[in-house]
Amino acid sequence: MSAGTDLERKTEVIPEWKREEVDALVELLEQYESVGIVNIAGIPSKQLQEMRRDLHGNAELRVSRNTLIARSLENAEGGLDELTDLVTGQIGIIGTDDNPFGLYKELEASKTPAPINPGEVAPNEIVIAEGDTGIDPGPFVGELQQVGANARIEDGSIRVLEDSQVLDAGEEVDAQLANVLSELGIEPKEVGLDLRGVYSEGVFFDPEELAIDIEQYRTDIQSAAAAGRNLSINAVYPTTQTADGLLSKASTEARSLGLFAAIESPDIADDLVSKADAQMRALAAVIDDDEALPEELRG
Amino acid sequence: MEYIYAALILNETDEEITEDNVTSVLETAGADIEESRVKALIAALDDVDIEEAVEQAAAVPAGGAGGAA
Amino acid sequence: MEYIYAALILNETDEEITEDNVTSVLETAGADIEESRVKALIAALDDVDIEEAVEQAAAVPAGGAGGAA
Amino acid sequence: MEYIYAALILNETDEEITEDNVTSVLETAGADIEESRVKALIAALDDVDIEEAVEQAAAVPAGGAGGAA
Amino acid sequence: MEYIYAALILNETDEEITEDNVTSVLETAGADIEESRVKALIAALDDVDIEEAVEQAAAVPAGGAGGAA
Amino acid sequence: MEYIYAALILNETDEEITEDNVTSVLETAGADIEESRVKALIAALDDVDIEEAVEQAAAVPAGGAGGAA
Amino acid sequence: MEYIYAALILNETDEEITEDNVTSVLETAGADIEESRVKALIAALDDVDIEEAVEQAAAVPAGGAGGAA
Repeated sequence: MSAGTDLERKTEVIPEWKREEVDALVELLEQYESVGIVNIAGIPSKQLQEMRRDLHGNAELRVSRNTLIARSLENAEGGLDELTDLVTGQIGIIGTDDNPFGLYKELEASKTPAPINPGEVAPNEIVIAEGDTGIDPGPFVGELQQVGANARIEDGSIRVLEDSQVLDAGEEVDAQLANVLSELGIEPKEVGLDLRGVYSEGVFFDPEELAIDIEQYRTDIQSAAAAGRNLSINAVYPTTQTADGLLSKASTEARSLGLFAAIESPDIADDLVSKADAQMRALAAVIDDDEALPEELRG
Repeated sequence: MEYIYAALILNETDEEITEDNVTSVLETAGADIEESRVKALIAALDDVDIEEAVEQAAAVPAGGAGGAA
Repeated sequence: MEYIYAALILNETDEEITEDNVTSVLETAGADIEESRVKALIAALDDVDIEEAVEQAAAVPAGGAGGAA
Repeated sequence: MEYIYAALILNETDEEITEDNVTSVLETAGADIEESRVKALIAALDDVDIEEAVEQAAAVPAGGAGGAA
Repeated sequence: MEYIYAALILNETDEEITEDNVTSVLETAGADIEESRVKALIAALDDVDIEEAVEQAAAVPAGGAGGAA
Repeated sequence: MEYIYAALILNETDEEITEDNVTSVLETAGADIEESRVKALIAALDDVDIEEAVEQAAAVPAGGAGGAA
Repeated sequence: MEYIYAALILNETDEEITEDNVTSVLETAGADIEESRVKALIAALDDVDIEEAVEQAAAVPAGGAGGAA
């Protein structure tokens, strides 16, 4: 990380390899519909290689010196200034022909859990869940209690009695907690490419606006389909999908009218009988003198 | 049940639901009449709003398709 | 509904549900009788198994207030 | 059911629901017409608010037909 | 709804549900007919099993419990 | 259904639901357009309060899709 | 909801639901288009089975078609 010194040397002669690197980065930036900056801090290089491979075909990830990335952002056409501000720390640039929402979704989906090391900051609150740890009785109970978990020995193994929050988000993990978590196999980190911002066809997208609620879209589609169905039926505009519904509705209306007006029609004669019987029973139900009722109707 | 139907008919025809009327309807229909039951019915219906009671009855499809489930 | 009730009374008393019988019951109850409705009723009930139709209704509790009955 | 549909059509078109009109509609539709059923229909619908009766159909919970579930 | 009722009458009388037949029934009932709506109806009904749709309706309790008559 | 959806889009965008507008939307969406269905749609929606019609759950026994479950 | 309706039209016409197609349909319908909403829609629909969602809607006639989008 010597961005400062690099910038000071800007006016000096730029080595050939740097010029070529910037050209390659510019080409990447201009080639794709969407380009963004991803945070790669904390990702072991082997894992980064795998991620790169997994993205292949959908998106291209490139890691370089920040100074060169910054320079390529300035040089690329289309005004990517807002991305320049995001070029700090360990980052890479990513390009895709997918749209930014799709890119965000893909990156989120590719994140994997990972153990947390001493000295690292908890990305979310860390909770040790209620349940049998499967660990034999021993000093580990004390360690659990020391990090703040409500634990004791039960039925020959160590048990956590309730969900116990052991660290707030943003707090640093100490050696003891890291050890306990690792013993329990808890992986509180989500490791992956973290999108900091994307440009797509001249528009900048913040990651916060890129998180879409798929369920809401599903619900909206259902609502829209229901709206179409309702309109089709209520306005009596039959479509292939609603013609049966309209027929049912019309037939129900006819039956309702028949029952309401007690029309002596063979199609509803059984329903009328049934209705009369139900009425008789309903009346019987409010008669509270058994003497007035035949046996089968006595409450 | 015929006693209650008799009351329902009289209710529909806006005739008074009296012992005599119920008895006549039942006689015409060929029923064996128990006088005490007629009396009990008339007394029991005294406080009952027949329209309201009858409206509580849900119309049930006799068609069978509905069924027990 | 009085036409239906009349038919059901006759069903309960095991009398035949004929135009004459329905008419007599309704007359006794003071109904204004439409001959055509009686005819239509008899025709409509021709294919109906009254016991079965009634059982369907009994299988479903009558509305709210009624409950078990 | 065709008699009732005929009445419903006439109701929609704001034509009077008379014997003649019902008969004409049914004839056009190729129905075998029983005069007494037409008469019974007219009598039954006398004083009935068709809109209201039809709206009761809308009040019925949709779906549900499925039985088993 | 008159277009749908007309289709259902024809279904009951076992006549074919064609543009001509629907139009005739509606004309007799004094309806202002939109030819396009008749066409759309016929097209939409093309793949529909009318009996099945009607049976679905019959399985659901119809309203009308209250009842005038 | 695409005809209905076209009407609903126009309703959302506060454009008039005319034959021309519906046809344009459907054409853009690559639909095979039947003029009579467009006309029928406009006729059916005449006098209809779309907001209301959309919100009012169509009281229909769920066709096909429902069934056994 | 116009974005969703546009997607549903394209689904009915078997056209691909792409940014370009959705945008064209909405433009034709006179909508003010937010490009980012179109993008979000396309990305979201990648994970939604439209046919399935539509069938579910048909099985359970939903009332309020409010919704966000």
